[in-house]
Amino acid sequence: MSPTLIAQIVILLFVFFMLLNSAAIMVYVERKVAALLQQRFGPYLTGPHGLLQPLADVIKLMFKEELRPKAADAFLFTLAPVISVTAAFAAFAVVPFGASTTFFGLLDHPIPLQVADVNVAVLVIFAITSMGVYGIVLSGWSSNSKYALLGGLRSSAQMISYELSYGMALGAVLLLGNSLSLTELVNGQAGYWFHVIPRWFVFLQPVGFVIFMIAGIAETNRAPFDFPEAEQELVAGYHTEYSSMRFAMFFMAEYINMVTVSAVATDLFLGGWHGPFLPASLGWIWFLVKVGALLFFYVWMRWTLPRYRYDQLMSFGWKVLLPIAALNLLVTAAGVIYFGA
Amino acid sequence: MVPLSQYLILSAILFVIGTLGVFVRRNLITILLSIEIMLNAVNLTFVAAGRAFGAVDGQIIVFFVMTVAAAEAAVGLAIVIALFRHRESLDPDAFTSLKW
Amino acid sequence: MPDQILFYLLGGLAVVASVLVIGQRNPIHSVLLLIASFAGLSGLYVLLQAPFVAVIQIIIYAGAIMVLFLFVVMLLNVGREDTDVDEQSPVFVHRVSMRVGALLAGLLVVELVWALASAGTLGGVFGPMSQAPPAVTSVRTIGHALFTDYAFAFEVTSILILVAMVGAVVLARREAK
Amino acid sequence: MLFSMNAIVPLACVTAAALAAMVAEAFRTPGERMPIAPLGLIGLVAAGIATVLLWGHGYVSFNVVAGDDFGLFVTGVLVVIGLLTIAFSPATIEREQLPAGEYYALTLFAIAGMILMAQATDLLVIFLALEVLSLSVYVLTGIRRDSRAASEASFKYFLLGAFSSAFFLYGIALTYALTGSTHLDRVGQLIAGHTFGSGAMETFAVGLLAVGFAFKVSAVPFHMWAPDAYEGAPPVVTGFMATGVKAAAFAAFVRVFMSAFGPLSAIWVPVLWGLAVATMILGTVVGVMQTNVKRLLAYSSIAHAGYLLVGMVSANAVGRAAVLFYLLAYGVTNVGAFGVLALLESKDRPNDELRDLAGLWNVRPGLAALMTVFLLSLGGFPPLAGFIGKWFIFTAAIQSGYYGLAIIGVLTSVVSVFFYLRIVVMMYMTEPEPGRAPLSAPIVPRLAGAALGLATIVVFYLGILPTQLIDLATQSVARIF
Amino acid sequence: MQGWLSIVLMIALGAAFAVGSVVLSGLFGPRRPTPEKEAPYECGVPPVGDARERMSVKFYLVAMIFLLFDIEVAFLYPWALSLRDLGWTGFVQIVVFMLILLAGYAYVWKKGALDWGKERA
Repeated sequence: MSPTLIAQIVILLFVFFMLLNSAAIMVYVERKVAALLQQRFGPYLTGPHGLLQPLADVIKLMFKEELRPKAADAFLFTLAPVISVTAAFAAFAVVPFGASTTFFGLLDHPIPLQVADVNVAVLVIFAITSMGVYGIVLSGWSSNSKYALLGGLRSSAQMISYELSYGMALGAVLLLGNSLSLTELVNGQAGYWFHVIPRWFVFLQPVGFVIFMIAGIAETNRAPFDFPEAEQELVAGYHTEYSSMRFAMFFMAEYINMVTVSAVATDLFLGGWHGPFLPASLGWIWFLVKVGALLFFYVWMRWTLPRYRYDQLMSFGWKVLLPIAALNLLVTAAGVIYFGA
Repeated sequence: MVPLSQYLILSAILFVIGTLGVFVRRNLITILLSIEIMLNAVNLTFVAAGRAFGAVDGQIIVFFVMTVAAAEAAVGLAIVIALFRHRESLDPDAFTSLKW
Repeated sequence: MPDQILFYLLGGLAVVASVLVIGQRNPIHSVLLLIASFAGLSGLYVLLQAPFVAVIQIIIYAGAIMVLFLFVVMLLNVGREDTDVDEQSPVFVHRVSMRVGALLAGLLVVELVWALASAGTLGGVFGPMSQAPPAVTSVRTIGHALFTDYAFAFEVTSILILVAMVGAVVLARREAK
Repeated sequence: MLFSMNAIVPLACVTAAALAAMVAEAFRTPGERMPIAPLGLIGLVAAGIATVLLWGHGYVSFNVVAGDDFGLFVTGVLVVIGLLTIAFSPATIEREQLPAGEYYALTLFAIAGMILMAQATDLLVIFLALEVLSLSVYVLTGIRRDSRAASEASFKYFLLGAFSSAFFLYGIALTYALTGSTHLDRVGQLIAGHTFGSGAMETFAVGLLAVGFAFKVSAVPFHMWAPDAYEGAPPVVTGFMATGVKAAAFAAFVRVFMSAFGPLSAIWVPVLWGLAVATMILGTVVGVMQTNVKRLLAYSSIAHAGYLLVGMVSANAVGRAAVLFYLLAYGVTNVGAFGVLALLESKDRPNDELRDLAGLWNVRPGLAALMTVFLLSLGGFPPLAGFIGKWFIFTAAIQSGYYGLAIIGVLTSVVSVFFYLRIVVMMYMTEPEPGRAPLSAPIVPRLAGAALGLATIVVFYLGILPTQLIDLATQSVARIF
Repeated sequence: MQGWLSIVLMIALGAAFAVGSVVLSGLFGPRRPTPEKEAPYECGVPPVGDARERMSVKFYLVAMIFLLFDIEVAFLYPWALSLRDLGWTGFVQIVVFMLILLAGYAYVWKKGALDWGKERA
């Protein structure tokens, strides 16, 4: 076992457990932020400031009875949450979260701080994101419940509708960064313009960033696009019939996906681990700060904006976002050619 | 390195599985899926051959084949939907108003 | 050698999943198995040093075409569609014509394998891959060739997509009253 | 090798018309009527003019589209077929309440695909063109959405079409695996030079491509889709696909097999010989038993594919020219015949059974006379186009020493005369069955009438003064093969 | 190559975790089914009919349009990476491509395939 291999295994396990934790932390943060915005306390009984609340939730869910409609397709009913969670974990695998490091000289060669270094990383993210739709469709179908089926179909139609804009926003970044590797894209954002403005793509691609975030929120089925939880119409959407850990899986997938979208947005638009004041070896702190800010924004959105109506959502995605994304791409392309970037 | 011939044999096997599916299955959706298997088998041949030549063409052609597959799937499924308006079954043998 | 093992694993996955696709009674399961088969093929593309095709395979086939299939299966609710005749007989032997078809298919596979295996003993392209020229993995090279040598074919695909779009809308749309 | 856009001009004209039709349909307010058919006619006429202007220049565009005379001749044939089809269409669209914009757009896209197929010199582009035209035609077959038969026909056509496309594609893949190219010239060079090994692989590549083409030209035993598809589609569309698809597929068939796989003719000639014999015999024999005019013409068109295959098997200059001439003669004649059928259709009944035509002479003498001309031409009577076509084809076969094929061809032609005459007899000498409502007398729209007149003139012209076109056809094959 | 194996490992870990927790909760949780628990939830009203009825064809249309545009997006990636070499020629190619597809976009828009408010498609 070479040290590099060990280091990579360590990174893999580290990312895996961080993602697990992030879901727990996000549950807590979401409730606290919601409370803050609504001038309540939120969870505060379990542990200091309610910090153990997520753990309590997990234990509770673990000991809950599993309910499953009789006519449900048992295999698919279990498969669906597994797909959701797996896709959520897998997407983060190609996201780098810090500059290459030798771990304080332990390794001969610096290795990138990411689970998997592949040269088509951006496309891998796109591919895995597009697989997430199966968890939703299958849960809706296998439940054999009207609310679940309709919710599943609606959510999946929503996801695929926003996927195009998401893909085009990615394309615009690729034009600027001229690479499919996230590490290279991040490194393309190092440095400053006029010594002040960081060379982040968000300044070149403000429209792309907004499109990416909107599509990302829609992809993760979060408010204001949270159809699964349009309780007035669909009870709980595709996971209406789910309980105990199977339900927890969907919940967890949602939070991990949020983290992934924020992390990808950070790498693509916000300069990843590049930032002032800190040495490159501590760049991951900047990365965490930026991801945290985006996640806060995510939660903030949810508790501030009312939910869209379904037809508004679909026509916004198809008739507004898609043309803007396409136009943005063409303008970017023309700019790249004209200025030689 | 795996020799090209093994890839070609694998793709031939997949192609034949697809062909078989078209012959033996009666569910329209499954028949369409079998055709997708056939196209995928062909893709494997293209990529493997392109790799053997060290050329980029194989990969590009696969791109076009995928486009064709998508277009075929869109139209094929639309026809199935149109058909389904008239019949409640997806069994092609149930369509008797036209003889084979 | 690990390549060879991976090849057998992935190829086996593709073949077994494909066989199960056509052996399934429930179309939804067929669709999912086909996705598994695509995943196997995708792995083979990685093995062939064509990562771009591998990913596009997942994006287009698994992420879009199969979603369409799934939607249509749900739309038509063809969970268990086959007729009574089917229910009693094994899936693979229906009737004379199908046996003939199966026989022909079997014949085809034998001949193809024979032809291709004999190709394996030849030199040139059919020799071991280790003698092959270096692989083209760069997406940039692919893009360059796609928009120069294949520029015309690329524009033709837009027409193809258009035809599919119009055709599908015409056929699937509900009757305009 | 001149890089220019010139060779794609005919293609571009038709595509532009198709796009215009689509956009017009999109922005049409419901209930508004738009002159979309004239739009298509303009596009086709422009394409025709471009074809004439390009004649003899031999431009090549993008390295994959050849404006050689062979391709342009077929383009010309396709333009004529397209013009006639569009001229016959309005009546059908009106009566069946078909979605007009989509109908014309798809027809024009199909023609564009056909033209591309005739001109393409790269297997990949041929495949894409094949798909463009096939998908359009599948949809056109099923465009009568309220008809169950149409939907079923469309599905069967689609299924077998997609199936055969897969075979065709696999053939391309094996060719690529053998030669490392899909470009016909390059493939041809490599095959001629025999720079690679396995004979079995070559056989497979050629065989799979042949199967793919055989499906598209509806050669026996790959013809199963044809009768159903022909019967289920509206007659105009049937005429279009019986001629246009066949012309395009044969053009590519000839180009691929004669140029790229020419050196392998030892492999494919016997196969095509078998296909030709089976196709001529089965098409004729089964055709005799049909009672539905559309099915009858379907089998007739299968038999005609057999004659065309004879021209290919001959594999000499005369044979290739004969195929071109035959495509024109057969195309015009058949579109005309289906055009008459389309005009006879009425809202309440399709009028496509043999007995429906009883006494047509008394009701619509003009249509009956025209139908007679077309049927006799299909049967190969002098002095009509079909006669010259057949004569030309059989000459080619005899020149190459395929006496057997020529004899079978002549015999089946004689038998086929029987079923064409049966229709004629029905129209002229039979009284309508008692108790069956007599054929209503549809009004022939002016445009359709003009098209019928044009088709008749062409049929006579080709039959009486064929030399000019024979020369053109001979010229066009002489330059490329 | 190693990168891909890591992705596979990550997928395996994720799947193992998900399956593991579902199995564990199955072991820990009680299992006392009653007919009410096994019925699909319909807001307290007894369920009517089978849920798997045929759904609106709109879902097909939207998936179909997505599929066809998704291919366009897939073509954009190699284009984006080679654009610097291709220059304006490459730009024009993609503009032509998009203009042709724009006709299709206009068509599906005007035909109401993208409208979900009123029952039109």
